Amino acid sequence: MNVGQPASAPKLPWRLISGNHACALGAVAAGCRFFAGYPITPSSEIAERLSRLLPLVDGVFVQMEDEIASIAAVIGASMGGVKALTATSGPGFSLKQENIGYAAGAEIPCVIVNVMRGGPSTGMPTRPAQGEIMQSRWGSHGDYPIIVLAPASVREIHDENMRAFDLAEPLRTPVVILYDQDIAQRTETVELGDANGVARAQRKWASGPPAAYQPYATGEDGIPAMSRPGAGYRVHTTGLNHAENGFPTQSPQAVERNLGRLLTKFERHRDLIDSWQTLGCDDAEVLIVAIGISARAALRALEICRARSLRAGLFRPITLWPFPENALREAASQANAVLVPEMNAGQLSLEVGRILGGKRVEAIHRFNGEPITPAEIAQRVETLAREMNQ
Amino acid sequence: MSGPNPSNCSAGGVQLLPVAAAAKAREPINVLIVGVGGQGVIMVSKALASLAQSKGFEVKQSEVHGMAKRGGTVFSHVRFGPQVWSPTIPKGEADILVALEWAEGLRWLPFLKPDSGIFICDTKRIVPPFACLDRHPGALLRYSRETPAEVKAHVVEGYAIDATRIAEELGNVRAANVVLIGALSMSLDFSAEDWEQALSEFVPKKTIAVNLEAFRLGRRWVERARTAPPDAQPAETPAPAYRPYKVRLEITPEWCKSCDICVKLCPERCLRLNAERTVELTDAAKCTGCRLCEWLCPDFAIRVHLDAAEAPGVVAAAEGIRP
Amino acid sequence: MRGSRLEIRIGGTGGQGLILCAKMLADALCATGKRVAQSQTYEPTSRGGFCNSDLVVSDDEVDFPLATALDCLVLLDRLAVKPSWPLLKPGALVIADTRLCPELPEGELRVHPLPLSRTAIELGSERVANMVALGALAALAAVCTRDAIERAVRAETPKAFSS
Amino acid sequence: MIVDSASAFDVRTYLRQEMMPHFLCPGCGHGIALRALLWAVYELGLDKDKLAVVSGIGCAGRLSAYIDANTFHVTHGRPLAYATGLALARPDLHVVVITGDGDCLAIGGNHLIHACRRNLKLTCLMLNNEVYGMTGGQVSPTTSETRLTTTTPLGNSEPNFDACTLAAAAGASFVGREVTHHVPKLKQLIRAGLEHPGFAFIEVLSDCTEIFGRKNELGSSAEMVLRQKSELRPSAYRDTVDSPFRSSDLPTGILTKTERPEYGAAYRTAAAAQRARLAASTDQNKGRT
Amino acid sequence: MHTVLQTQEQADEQAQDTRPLTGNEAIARGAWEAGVRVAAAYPGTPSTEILESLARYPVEHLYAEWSTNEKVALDVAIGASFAGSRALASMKHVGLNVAADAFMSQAYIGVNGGLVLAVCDDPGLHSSQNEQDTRIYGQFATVLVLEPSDAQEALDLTRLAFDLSEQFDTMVIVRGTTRLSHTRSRVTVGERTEHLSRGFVENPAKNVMIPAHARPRHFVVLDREARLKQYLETAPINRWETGGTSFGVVTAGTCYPYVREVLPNASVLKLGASWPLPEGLLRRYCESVDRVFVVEELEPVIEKELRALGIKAEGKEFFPRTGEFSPEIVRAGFEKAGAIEPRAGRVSWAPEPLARPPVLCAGCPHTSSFMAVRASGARVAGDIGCYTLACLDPLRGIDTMVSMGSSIGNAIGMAMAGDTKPVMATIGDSTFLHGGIPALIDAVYNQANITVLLLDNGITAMTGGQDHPGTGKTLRGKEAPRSIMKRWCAPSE
Repeated sequence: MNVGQPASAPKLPWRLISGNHACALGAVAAGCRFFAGYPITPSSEIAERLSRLLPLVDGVFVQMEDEIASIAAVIGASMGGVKALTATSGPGFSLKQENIGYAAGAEIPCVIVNVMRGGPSTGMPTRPAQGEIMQSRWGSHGDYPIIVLAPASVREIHDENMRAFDLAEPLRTPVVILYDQDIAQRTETVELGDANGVARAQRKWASGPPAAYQPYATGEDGIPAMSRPGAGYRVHTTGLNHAENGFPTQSPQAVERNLGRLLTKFERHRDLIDSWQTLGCDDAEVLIVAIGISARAALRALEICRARSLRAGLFRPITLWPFPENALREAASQANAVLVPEMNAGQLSLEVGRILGGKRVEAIHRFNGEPITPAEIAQRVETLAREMNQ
Repeated sequence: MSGPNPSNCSAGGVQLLPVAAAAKAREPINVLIVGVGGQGVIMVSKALASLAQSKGFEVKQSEVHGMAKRGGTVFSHVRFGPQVWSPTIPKGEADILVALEWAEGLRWLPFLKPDSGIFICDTKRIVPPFACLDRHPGALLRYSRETPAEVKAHVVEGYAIDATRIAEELGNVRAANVVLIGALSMSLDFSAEDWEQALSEFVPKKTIAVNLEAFRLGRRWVERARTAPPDAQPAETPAPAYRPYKVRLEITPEWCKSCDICVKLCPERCLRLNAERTVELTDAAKCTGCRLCEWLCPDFAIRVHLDAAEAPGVVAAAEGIRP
Repeated sequence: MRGSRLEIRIGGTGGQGLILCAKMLADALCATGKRVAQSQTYEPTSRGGFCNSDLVVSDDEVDFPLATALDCLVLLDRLAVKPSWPLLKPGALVIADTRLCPELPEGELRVHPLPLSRTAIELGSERVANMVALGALAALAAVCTRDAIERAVRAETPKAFSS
Repeated sequence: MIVDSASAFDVRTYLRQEMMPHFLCPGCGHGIALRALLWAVYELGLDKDKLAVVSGIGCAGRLSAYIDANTFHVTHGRPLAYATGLALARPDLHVVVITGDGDCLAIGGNHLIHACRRNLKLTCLMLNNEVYGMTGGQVSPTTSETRLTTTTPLGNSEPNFDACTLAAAAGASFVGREVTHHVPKLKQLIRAGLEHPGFAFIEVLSDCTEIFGRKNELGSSAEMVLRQKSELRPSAYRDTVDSPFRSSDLPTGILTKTERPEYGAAYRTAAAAQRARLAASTDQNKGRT
Repeated sequence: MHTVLQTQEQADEQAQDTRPLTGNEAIARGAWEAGVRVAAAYPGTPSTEILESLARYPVEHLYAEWSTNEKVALDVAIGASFAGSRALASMKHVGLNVAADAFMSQAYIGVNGGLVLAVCDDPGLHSSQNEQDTRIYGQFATVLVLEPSDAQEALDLTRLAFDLSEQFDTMVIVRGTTRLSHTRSRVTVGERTEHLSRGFVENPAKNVMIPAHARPRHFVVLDREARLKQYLETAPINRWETGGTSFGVVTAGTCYPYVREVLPNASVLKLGASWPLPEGLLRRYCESVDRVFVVEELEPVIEKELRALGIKAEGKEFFPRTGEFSPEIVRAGFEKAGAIEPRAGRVSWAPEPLARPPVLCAGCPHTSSFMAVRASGARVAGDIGCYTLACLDPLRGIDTMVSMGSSIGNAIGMAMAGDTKPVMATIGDSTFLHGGIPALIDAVYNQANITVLLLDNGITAMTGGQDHPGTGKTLRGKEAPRSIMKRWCAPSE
């Protein structure tokens, strides 16, 4: 399903595992050696799996006193130079927001899994939803960059988790992985690649004489080299706006220079970050844009539409934020209308509407805990096609 | 040390020969034990008295406590023999003087028999607080300045033992008095076994082993001192040299925030805030280098240096003149 | 084309071992080269209440992992009838326990009422009704070889029950 | 020359001197506490490269920036949680947390009690100045009753926490308290905390002279430092404390010291044992095939 | 009686129970053996251990208490005597000053149960504010004073004192000194003889000292003195030890061993009772020798009595009136008197001694208290206790010190007299309870402008840490109400 995955991948023994299980395996394969979390449905299996897996690879699992402590411990571990992960769900994700902002501002790599469930508030803990599309981008206060990945299958959860570390570490950023309850707790047949021996992307470590080291000075790539405690650099890390030397500053010039660099630091690395899937877009009259379980329903809907000779295509962002805007525009170039089925009251459709300004964008909004079905999507495609042709 | 003499008194079948005893058998043996409150003088004298009594001697053991417990001089007279009258030892009549502290040993020297007295003294120095009234670092202490070598020249037989260090190395500094008992035992003809028996009754049960070891080390020390050639004698700790210092304050005025803590808390009242409202030293002679200003400065603006004074200062100290 | 899609539901009530049964079937299918997506009812239904496990089986990767039109339904309790009946494809295979699910609505279906739980009781434990159902399903639906199912059952069964 | 620690220790060699003078108000006790910490670090000969200081938000939280070590100034109330991650991930580092009374007991109270319970090797230095100084002088969980603050204009009517009793009740294996007036004693206490093989909670009674002192007419900085002594009594005379609220006079020194398994070491031991078990069973299987 | 001329050969043959005891322990033992049932004291060096030792005997045998002061202690003992039981009060010499009021009256009353007052003098002021001679109190009140010379005599004479007390209807003083109290020597001990209470004897003319009763009692007392003198003429406690006739020595108590040390073969009249004195015996003895020397520590009590008898006795011109005696002082006196040949000086090397006065213990909170006192700039009336040491360098925190509990009264006087400085009294908890309370009441009553600093460390520390009404424990270790201090010091309504 992943466009980045060669079709001729060697067939390995298949396994039937759940999305959360795959998440844990992906983290360990990516080199994650620290997990801190707090139990919350429907993400707890990730913690349970990692509590068994991490000790086997000399990693650390710790269950903290709350979600705030969990993200804080994860950032703390990452400050120590260790790849670290936390996993949670809606209410816990809200609690983590302040510290996600800290990680973004101080540029501390870490990965946060958010298994989406019904909301707002405690909502429906065991039912799927897709309500954190916007929160995952804008949840913490102030302006900051963040990467959000939205895998749609058990296999993809595994692979995207690995990719999350491969983005977080070299780009020094928190990466959020969003997937819904329906995939988290569903088992699927997957074949997992052997990650052993595959070189993973590494954090950019400081080198050279400590006296000359500026913790937030960067080269062309806009990514500052990080110092590992104990390596002789002895720098200061703060959530306050800081200058290149890492110390707090309120100088407008210094803040503009550094925050400006931070806010645009992904631009040079979009090739690494962006990821999406397209299906049948070349001649699609109606383009479906969806993520997660809704995208899975759309896939099935495409079959149904094809059987009814409706020309429908699918654009599925795998990197949700920063949104692959150009790819969407290209995929939608032939379509007369766009349909966004999503399990919320209207989030992805807002972004799609913004990007495809002027194009007709319809949405199916669902927030009752029942996934949108392929039949419903096919029905709306048919209606839309009919309306467009009239 | 003279050998056993059959004309001397005997008790319980044991030949007793107090080494320092005068020729007349009916004269008691006088052992004066001195030290500072809390050192265990009374324990030493009780052990000796008990041992002598168990051998059938009449014993009188006289001590003074009360105010002496408060760091003052403590002494205990132990007299034993076939007949003992006075509970105290007259001046110049002590056969053995056991001192648990150096200056106390010197104080009681006139009580030692000039022609035969044995001087056994710990080189431990307990300096009374008022001897340090001059609070300047390096100020000369008002403490006895006689060295072990000087003292030995004035006594017939003398042992200056660093018993406290020996006990410290054993792991129980309180056993220093038992090291001295060991040394004392080498000058009295009670058997080592009798001593150990008596000691075991007087020290806390848990410390019997360490005290017996201390006793043996004390004996060994004297044995070596008697037999070893002069250059192989057990080392004596020299009295500490006086080290005069000059105090210098390093002030970083840019860091001072005029909070006034150092000025107000200086015990010598020798700091002030100057016209720029930064701290400065007004009277270098008053400053003792106590560091209170350095420690209490929230802004790290003061650093106290204690510089070594020049060589003349050292000479002056050695001569007893305050630098 | 993804024409090979096959949907199976094992429905009943909590505590009947439905998930285990579905997992064994999924393992067996997996071993014969099929792709499977299996749902886990994740609600406090371990004792009483409707409980089901759906399998979506495909030759290729499963696109939509939820049941849309059941090819096959195993009913171990009457509680599962109402929520499952609308999902049945015309002509779908229905296996129902005669004791616990005696009455079924009308429909153009291949219905097989079987004494699943009674057989299990005769075997010595009502708790193996799920295995009886699995056997019946394997025989009637012919989704995979008997050998593959037996291997999956052996791999998943606790040693104490394997004899 | 004199070679005692007080003479040999030059606090400036442990400071980022380019950052000085620090931003704290004149007479602020936090600077004195910082000296005591650095003195203890010096005495123990800790490698600055291996020293990590995690601090929260507030006046106390700002201290880390002045220490020549690996310093992390994190979010409000969370330094203990950050430090937990750092210390677990990097057992080779010596992790010290500097936090204030509000940071530690109010917003971060949950993290404190669980850090006490968990007993990971961390040294937590809580600088208690009875007030939220950074935000202008609001009431804090340790503000004494009847004191005036910007949010208790009628005098504080809430009882205040006895942080040490709280920590001890939460299971801290090392709890101590000292005032900034007793610098060498404070240094000794911090030193003992740094050496403690587990979680050490140390409350430092500090002074906020410019805001709290002024508002409550507590006198000059010097008077406030001297005033500390009137609130203390030696821990030997401590009555049984059964209230989490602060009494008018406070015991100082090491108040609790117990030996409990250190969390990190216990975790790593269990993990190593599990790895060894698995390796053994793998070998056995190899032998069979 | 115990013979002082004991040898180890005799010791070997002795089957009795012997043990090393200090003089104080021996006095306690003697009292116990005599069947004492009530004992009371206020701690004071060198007498403290008497009661501490008594408190180690079974609680069924005797009641023992730390009293709040010596007068209370003596009154407790007098009360027990009224009730018909044998009783002991012990104190140091200056303590008897506090108890003197009761003491003087009791001399008229006499005893029902035997009553012994053990008083320890401190010649040489090892730990006291003066070196007064208790024998003069005996003379003053006309009561018997026994004076042991070593621990064995301390036991024997204490035992005897109870018998004599009942026999002669008088309180008996057993007078010791620091040297007796703190010298340990071998003592042969005996068993306890129980003396059951005789019961209270109702006799107002003897027990209630109104003038009408007291006037005839004075005659009784004088008659008693005559009977005691008569008894002492032949009593074995006075011992005539023959020797040369060129001179003789009259001595008593701890001076006796010094005399024997210096003059092993001289003629000696060793008095077991130093008051009253047997005229006949003294005259006979003095006639047996050419010169008579009286060797007695402190006051010339015996010497004056001899002179009053017209005997040409020599004493204080050769033996000092101050300080504690020693063999060398006694020898020097006889040498000066020409009684013995001067001995060659035995001078050893004498380095200048280090001054080592007692100091407050390391970490003692009195130090900080007196730093504050000094900083206050007040005129300070001090009192007796460890904190008296604060008068020395470097604290110099005390301006005056008179006697137990004097500080508050002294302060009132200083303030009323208009001292230019603010006036403060510093007093310890034990001293406050001992003698400070009436003065404090006086200060409040008369509105004296003084500050009283009560230094409450919860113990009688100076004498080695005895309990008192503020410590919450009795001498026997029983829990006791400790609210007393709080109640006295609580702010008034």
